[in-house]
Amino acid sequence: MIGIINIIIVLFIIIGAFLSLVAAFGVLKFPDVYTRNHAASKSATLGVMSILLGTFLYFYVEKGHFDSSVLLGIVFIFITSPVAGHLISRAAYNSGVKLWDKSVQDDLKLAAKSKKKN
Amino acid sequence: MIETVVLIAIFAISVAILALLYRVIKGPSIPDRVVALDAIGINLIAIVALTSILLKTDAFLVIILLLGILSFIGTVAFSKYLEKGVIFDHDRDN
Amino acid sequence: MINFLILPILIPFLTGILLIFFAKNVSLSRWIAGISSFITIIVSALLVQKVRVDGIQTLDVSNWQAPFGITLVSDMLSALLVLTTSIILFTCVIYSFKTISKEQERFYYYSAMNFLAVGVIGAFTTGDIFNLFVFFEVLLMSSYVLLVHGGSKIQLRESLKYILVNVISSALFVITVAYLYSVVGTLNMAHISVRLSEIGESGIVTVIAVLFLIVFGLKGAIFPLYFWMPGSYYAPPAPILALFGALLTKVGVYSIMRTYTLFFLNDKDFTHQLLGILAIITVIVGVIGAIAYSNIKKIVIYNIIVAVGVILFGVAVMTPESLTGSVSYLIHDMIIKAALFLLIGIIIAITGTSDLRKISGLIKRYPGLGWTFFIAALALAGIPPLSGFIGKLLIVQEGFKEEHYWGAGIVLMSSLLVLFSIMKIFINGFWGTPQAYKDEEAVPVRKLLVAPVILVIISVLYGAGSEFVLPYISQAAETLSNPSIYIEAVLKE
Amino acid sequence: MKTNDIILQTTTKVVVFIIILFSIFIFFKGHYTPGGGFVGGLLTSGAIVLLLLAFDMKTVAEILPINYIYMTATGLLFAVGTAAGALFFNVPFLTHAFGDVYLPILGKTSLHTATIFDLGVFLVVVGVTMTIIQTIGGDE
Amino acid sequence: MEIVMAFVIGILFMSATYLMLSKSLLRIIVGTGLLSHGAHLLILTMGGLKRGTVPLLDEKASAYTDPIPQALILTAIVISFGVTAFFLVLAYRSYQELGTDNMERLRGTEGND
Amino acid sequence: MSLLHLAIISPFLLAILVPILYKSFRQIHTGWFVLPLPILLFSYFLSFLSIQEPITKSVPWIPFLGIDFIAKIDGLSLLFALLITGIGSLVVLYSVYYLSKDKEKLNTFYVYLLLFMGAMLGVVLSDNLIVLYMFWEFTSFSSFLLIGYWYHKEKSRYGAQKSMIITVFGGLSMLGGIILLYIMTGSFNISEIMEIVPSISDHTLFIPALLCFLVGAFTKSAQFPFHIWLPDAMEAPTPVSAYLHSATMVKAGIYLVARMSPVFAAEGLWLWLVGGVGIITLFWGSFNAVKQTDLKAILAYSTISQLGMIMSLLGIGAAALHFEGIEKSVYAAAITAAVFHLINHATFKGSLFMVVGIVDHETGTRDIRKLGGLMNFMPITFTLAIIGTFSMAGLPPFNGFLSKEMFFAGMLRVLELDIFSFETWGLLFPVIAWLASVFTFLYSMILVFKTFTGKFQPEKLEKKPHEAPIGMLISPIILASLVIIFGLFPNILSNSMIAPAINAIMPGNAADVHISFWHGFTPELFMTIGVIATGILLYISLPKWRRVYDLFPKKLTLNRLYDGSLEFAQSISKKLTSGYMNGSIRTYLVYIFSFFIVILASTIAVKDAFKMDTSNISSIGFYEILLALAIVVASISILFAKSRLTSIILLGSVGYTVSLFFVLFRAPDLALTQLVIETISVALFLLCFYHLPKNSKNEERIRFKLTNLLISIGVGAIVTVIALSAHSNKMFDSIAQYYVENTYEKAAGKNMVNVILVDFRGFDTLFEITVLSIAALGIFTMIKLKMKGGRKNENK
Repeated sequence: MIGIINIIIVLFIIIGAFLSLVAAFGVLKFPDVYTRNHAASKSATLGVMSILLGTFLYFYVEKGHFDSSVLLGIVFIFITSPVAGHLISRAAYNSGVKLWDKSVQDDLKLAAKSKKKN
Repeated sequence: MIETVVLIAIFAISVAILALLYRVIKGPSIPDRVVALDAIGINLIAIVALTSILLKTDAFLVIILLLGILSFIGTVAFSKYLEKGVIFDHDRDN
Repeated sequence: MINFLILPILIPFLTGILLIFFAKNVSLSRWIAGISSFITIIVSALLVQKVRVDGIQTLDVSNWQAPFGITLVSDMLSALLVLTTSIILFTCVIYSFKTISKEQERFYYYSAMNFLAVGVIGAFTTGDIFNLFVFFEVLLMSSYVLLVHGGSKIQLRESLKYILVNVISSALFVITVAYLYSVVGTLNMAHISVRLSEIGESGIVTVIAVLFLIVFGLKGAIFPLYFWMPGSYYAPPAPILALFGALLTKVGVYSIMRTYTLFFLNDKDFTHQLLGILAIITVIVGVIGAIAYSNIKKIVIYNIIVAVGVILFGVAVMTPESLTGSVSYLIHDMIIKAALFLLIGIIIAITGTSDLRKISGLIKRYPGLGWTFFIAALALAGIPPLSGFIGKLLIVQEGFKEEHYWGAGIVLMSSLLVLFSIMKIFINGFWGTPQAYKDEEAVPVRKLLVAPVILVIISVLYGAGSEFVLPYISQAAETLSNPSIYIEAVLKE
Repeated sequence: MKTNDIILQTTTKVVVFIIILFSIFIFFKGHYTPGGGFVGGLLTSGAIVLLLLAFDMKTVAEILPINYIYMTATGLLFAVGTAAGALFFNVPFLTHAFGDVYLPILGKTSLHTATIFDLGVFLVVVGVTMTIIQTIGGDE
Repeated sequence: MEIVMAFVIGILFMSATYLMLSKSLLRIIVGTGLLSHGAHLLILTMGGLKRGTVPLLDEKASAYTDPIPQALILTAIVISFGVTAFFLVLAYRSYQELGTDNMERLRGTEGND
Repeated sequence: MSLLHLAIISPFLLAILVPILYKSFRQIHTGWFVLPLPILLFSYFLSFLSIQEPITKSVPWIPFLGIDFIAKIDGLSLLFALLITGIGSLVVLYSVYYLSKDKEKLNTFYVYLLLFMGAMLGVVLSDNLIVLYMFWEFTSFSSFLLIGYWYHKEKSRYGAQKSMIITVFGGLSMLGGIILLYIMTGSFNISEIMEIVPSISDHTLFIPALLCFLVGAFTKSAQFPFHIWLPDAMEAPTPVSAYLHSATMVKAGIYLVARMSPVFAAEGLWLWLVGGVGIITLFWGSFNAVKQTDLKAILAYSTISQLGMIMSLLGIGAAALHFEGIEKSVYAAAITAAVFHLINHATFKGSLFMVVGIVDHETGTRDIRKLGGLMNFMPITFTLAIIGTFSMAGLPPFNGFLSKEMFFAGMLRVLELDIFSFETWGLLFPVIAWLASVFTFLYSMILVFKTFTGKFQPEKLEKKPHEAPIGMLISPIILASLVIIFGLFPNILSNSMIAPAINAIMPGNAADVHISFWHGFTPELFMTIGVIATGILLYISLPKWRRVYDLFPKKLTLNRLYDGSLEFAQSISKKLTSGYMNGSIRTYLVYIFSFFIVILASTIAVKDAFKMDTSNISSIGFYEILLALAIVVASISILFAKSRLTSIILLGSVGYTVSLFFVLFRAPDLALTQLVIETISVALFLLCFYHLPKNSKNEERIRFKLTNLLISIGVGAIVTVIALSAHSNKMFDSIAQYYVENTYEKAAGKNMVNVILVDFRGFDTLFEITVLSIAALGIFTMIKLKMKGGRKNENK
C-alpha cells in the first residue's frame, strides 16, 4: 500500500517537475508575451499543483499529518492562477505590447472597435 | 527513492527558475518580466514543498499558501500598474 | 516595587502612544508632553536615589532569570544618565512650545520626541546587547522622523546622508553582535562579561572589541567616523538639534563606556590604547572644526566632537578616578550642549541667520540671553566652579598620572580653543554694534529663555555642588571600574 | 481609462476571505507552529491591499472605516498594556500568564496573555503597513 | 556550509558596499537592502547551521537548531523593513523637493564658512 | 564660613545687588553704593597687620577631591589684599567722577569690577590651588569683560579676546602645573605641598610642573613674550586700567611666583627663567614704551617693564635659598626690593593712570602728538604727573628712587653668584638693568613733558582743557602723597608689611628689613647718575635716533605672530575642514570604510586573530550550493544593472533566495516573514521609484569605480574573515538549551522562535513594533506635512 502511494507521490512530483520545466521552456522560447503567458499560467500552475498534491500525500501517508494549508494552497492556486494570467495579458494588451508578427487573429481589437462604434 | 526523485525535481525546477530569471532580466517588455516573475513565484512554491519533503518537516507548509497569496497580489499589482500607471485608484467612479 | 526602573522608559512610551491619539489637539498635546516629561524627571530622580541606597537595580523582564531573558539594569551610571535625559527632554519639550509651528506639532512631533527619549533611556538601561540594538533603532527611527520633520530641502537632503550612515552602522552592530554571539553564545551583557573573562586574551575578542568601537564610534562621532555628523546636525531646528546634540552621540559614548569597561578587559594594552589615540585625535579634529567656522551652529556642533574625545580619553585611561571624570563630564556635556543649542536657537530666531558675521550687538537688547550664553560658554570650557571643571580635572589628572602626557596635555589645552571658538560667538555676536533684525519683535525671547536657563542653573549647581554630586558619580565609576559589582547584581551569583 | 474589473473583483471577494482566514489561523497557531502576530498582520494587510487593488481607496475606506494610525497606536497600547499589566501584580514587566480554561462549548482552552501581546503586534503591523501603503499610494 | 556562507555573506557585503558608494540614490538604497540581507544571514550562520531540526517542539528531535539567532533575525528583519520603508519614502520626497537622485549633487555645505 | 571667607565673597554678593540698586536709584551714581565695600574691606585687612602667624580658615567645598575653600592670610596675602582693597577704593571713587552716570552702563561696570575684586581677593587668599585657579580664571574673565566694556568698539573686542586667550592659556597651563604637583604630592593645599616639597624635587614631573606654573605667571603678569595683550587691554576704561592692568591683576603673576618660590626656587631653572624673563621684559617694555605716542600705551609698556623688574628681582632673590647666613640675607634683599617696588609701583602707576585718565577726560585725546602745554590749564594734574613720573624714573626723593637703588643692588649681586653657571652669563643682568633704566627715565620724561609742557595745540583737541573736578583728583592725590611718604619714610612699610611678606616668600628668613635712603657712594648711586645723564642726553636727541625703531622688522613683531597664528589657525582649520567635510556622503563613507578595513585588518594581523577550524562545520548540500550561487550571481549582477527595475528585481530575488536559505536552515518563521517582507519591500521600491528618473547615466570615472571596488572588496573580505574566525572560536555552548527545556513547561508554547519573540525576549518585540510605528508616523508626516508657504527656514 505504502509502496503504491509512494509511487503515486513520485509520479506526481515527476510530472510536476516536468511541467514546470516545460513551462519555463515555453516562457523562454515563445515569441511574444501572450504566448509566454499561456505557457506560464497553465503549465506551471498544473505542475505546481501536481507537486503539491504529491507533497500533501507524502505528509499524509508518511507522517499521518493532514495538512489543511497545503490543500488550501492548492485551492488557492487553482482559483487565482487563471485570474492572474488574465490580468497580465490584459495589462500587456492595454499597455500596448505588440502581438507576435505571425499572430493570425486579434479578437479584442475587433471587439474594441465595435464597442467604439456603438 | 523519494529523496532522489525530490532532488531531481528540485534540480529541474531550479533550472526552470534560472530560465525564467533569464526572461526576467531580458524582457523585452515589462509584461514579459511579470509573466516570468509570476511563474517564478509558482515554482518557488514547488521548491518549498519539495524541500519540506526533503527535510521531513511540515513546518514549512504554511509557506506554500503564503507564497501563493503573495504571488497573486504581486501579479495583480503589477498588471494594474502596467495597465493604468497607478496601483491604487482613489475613486474608481471618477 | 520591583518594576520601578522601567518607569522612566514606560512613562515616555505611554505618553508617546497617547499623543498619537491626541495629536490634533495641540494644546492638550503640549500639556501631556510637558507634564509627563516632568513626571519622568521625578521618577528618574527617585530611581537615582534608590540606586544610591539599595545598589544596582535589576529587572528580569518577563520574569526569566538572567541570562535567558532580557535584563534591565540600573546601575548608577545608567540611572544618572536617565535622569539627565529626562531633564533634557523636559526642557526641549517646553522650548518647543514656542518654536515649533502648530502645523508641525500636529504631526506627531511630541510623540517622536517621547519615543526618542524611550530609545535613549532604554539604551541606557538595558543589560542585553541585542536589546541595546533594538533601543538604538528606536532612537534612530525617532531621530529620522524628527530630523526630517517639516520637510525643508536641507532637512531632506541631510536626512538621506544621516540615514545611510546609520543604516550602515546598524548593520555593523548586528553583525558584531552576531560575531560576539558566535564566540560566547549569550546576549546578556553581564553573562558576556563573565564568559569573556574566562576566555582571557584572544585575538578574535580583540577584533570584536574594535568592531564595537567602530559601531558605537559611528554613533558617538569619534574620529574618523564623525564626518556625517556636522552636516546632519546642522539641518533640524533648535529643540531637535538640542535633543540630538545632547543625547544621540552620548548614547554611543555610553555604549563604548559600557562595553569597554565590562567586556574588553583582557587586552587593554591594545583596545584601550587604540581608544585613547582615537579619542585624542577626535579632540583635535573637533577643535579644528570648531575654530574653522563662523557659523554658530557649526561651532557648537564641532564642540560635541571635542567633548566626545575628552570623555573617551577618560575611559581609555581606565582608572576609577578617570572614569569618575568621564561620567561627570558626560553628564555635564549633555546638559550644557542642550543649553547651548537652545540658546543658539534663540539667537537664530532673533536674527534669522546662523552666520556669525551677520550678527552683532545682541547683548544690548537681550542681556539675559547674553549672560546665560556667557555662563554656558564658560561651563563648556570647563571653568570652575561650573560643571565641566571637575570632570576635566579628573580626566587630565589621571591622564598625567598614567603617563599619557600628550593626551592629557591636549585635553587640557583643548579647553582654550573650545573657549576661543565659543567666545567668538559672544564677542562677535553679543558684542559689537547693535543692529535691528527682521521679525525680531515676534520672538518671545523671555519665554524661550526658560528652558536654557533651567539647564544652565543645573549646570552651575552641578559644578558648585560637586560635593553632593560626586558620591553618586563615583558610585557610577566604581561599578565601571569593578565589573564584578555589575555582574553580581545581574546574575545574582 | 475605465476598465471592467469584474473578474478580478469577484475573485478578490473569495480570495480575501481565504487570506483573512489563513492569517487568523496563522496568528493563533503562532505559539505552536510557524507564524504569529507578525506574519498574520502582514497577511491581513495583504488582503486589504488586494481589496485596494481590486476596488479603489474610497470604496475600501467605506468598507473598512479605519484610521490606521490609531490602529497602530491601539496595537501598541495592547502590547504595552499586556506588558504593563504585570505592574499591578508586582511581577516583572511583561510577565505572561497562561492557564487552561473550560469554556462551555469549546471545552478545554488554553488562554495565554501572550496572545494579547501578539494581538498588539498584529494590530501594529496591519496599521503600519496600511498607513505606509495608503500614504504613498494616495500621494499625488 | 558555514564556510560557504561566510563567503556568500562577504560577497553580499561587498556588493552592498559597492552600491552604497555609488552616486545614484536608488542604488544606494538597494545597497542597504543587500547589506541587511547579508547581516541577517550572518546572524544565522554565526548561530551554527543545521545543528538539529526546526525549533518546533513537536519534532521530538534530539537536537534543535539554535532558536535565538532566528528570533534575533526576525527582530532585525522587521526593523530593517521599517528603516527601508522610511528611507524609500524619504528618497521619494527628496526627489520631489530637490529634483535629483544624484547624491553628489546633494552635497550642500551650509554653514561651512 | 569665617569672616575671611565672607570678605572674599562679599564683592560677589554686592555684585548681585548692583543691578537692582542701579535700577532703583537711577539718579544716584552707582559707584557710591559700591565704594563703602572696598573701604570696609581695606580696614578689615588692616586689622591683620599686627598678626604674626598666618591665619587659616577652612570651609569644605569638595572634600571628596581634596578641594576645600581654605582661606589663608599671611604677610604676602595681606600685602596684596591691602593693595586690592586700597587701590580698589580709590579707583571706585575715581570712577564715580570718570564715568558719566547718564551715558554709561554703570550696572555692568560695577558688577565686573566687583567680580574682579572678589576674584582677586580669592586668588591671594586661597591656600587651595584649585580654588586659587578658579579665582585666577575669574580675574581673567572679569578683565575680559572690562576690556570689552565698550563692546561696540572693534579694538575693545580685539583687546578683550587677546587678553582672554593669553591669560586663559596661562591659566590652563597653571592648572596643568597644579595637577602635576598634585600627582607628586597628593595635595592641592599650598601649605601641605611646601612641607612635602624636599622629597619631590627629583621627580620627573617636577620640572614640567615648574614650567607650567611659570607660563601661568608670565602670561598673567605680561612677561615677555606674553606681554602683548597688555597694551591692547588699554581699551578698557581708564579706572580699570589703573586697577587691573597696573596695580593688581597683572601682579597676580608676581604673587604666584612669590607664592610658589618656596616650592620651586631650589631648582636652578627657576632662577634663570624668572630672573632672565624678568630682565628681558624689563628692557623690552621700557625700550618699546619710548616709541609709543598714546599716553596709555606708554603706561602699558611701562607696566610691562616694571613687572619684569619685579619678576627679575624675585628670580635673583631665589638664590637666597641656596645660601646660608649672611649671603642668604644679601640675596633676600632682592626680594625685599621686589616687595617694596610692588607697593611703589602700585602707587605711582596708579596715580599716573588716573592722571592720564584726567587728561583724556578733559581733552578728549591721549595722543602726545596732539597734546602739549597743558601745564597752565591743569596745574594740580601736572604736579601729580611730575610726582608719578619722577618716581617711576627713579628720581629722589620719591619711593621709586629707593626701589630702583635696591634693584641695582640686587642685580649687581648677580655678579657674585657662582651657582647654575651664573658666573658666565650673570654680567648681562646689571648691564641690561642699567640700559632698561635709561629707557625708563626717557619715557617717564616723555610722558610728563610732552603732555604738560611745550606748545599748546588747541586745534587738535576735542575739548577745551581745564582742571578736573576735585572728586576726580582725590584718588590721584592720595596716591601721589603715598609716593612721597613712602619715599621719605620707607620704614613705615618695612616691618609692618614687607617683612611679613618676605617671611611668606622665604620662610625662615627673619632678617630685619630696613630700607635706608642714603647708602653712601655705592655703585648703585653711580648707576643712577649715569641713567639720568644718559637719559637727558637721549631725550634731547630723541628725534635724531628715533629711526632706530624702524630698524625692527615690522613683520616679526610678537603681535603679528599672535594675529598671524590666530588667523593661520583659523584658515588652516578652515582649509582642512572644508577639505574633508565636502558634504559628499560618498567621501565620508570612503573614509569610514577605509578606516574599517585598515583598523580591522591590522588588528587581525597584529593579534593573529584569523583562525579556520573545519571540525565544527555542517555538511554542504548540493541545493545549498545552488542557492549560494544564485545569491552571488544576483547580488553581483545588481552592480551591472542598467535599469532601476532590473536592480529592484534582482534585489527581490536576493531576498527570496535568502528566504529559501531560511527554509534550508530550518527557520520556518524567518522564511515566512522574509517572504512577506521582501514582497512588500519590492512593492514599496516600485511605488516610490515610479517618479524617479531612469538611472541617469552618471559618468563614473574609472578611478571612482576602482576606489569603490577596492573598498568593497576590502569590506567583504574583512566580514568573511571575521566570520570564519568567529565561527572557529566558538568557546561556549549557546544558552539556547534553556529555551528547549522551558518553552513548553514554563511558557506554554512549542514554537521556540515565537515564544522567544513574545515571551523570553518579548521586550525586544515590544520595541521592534515601536520602531515600525514610528516609521509609519514618520512616513505619514513626510508625505502629508507640506508646510504652507514653506517652513520658516532658519538655515537660509
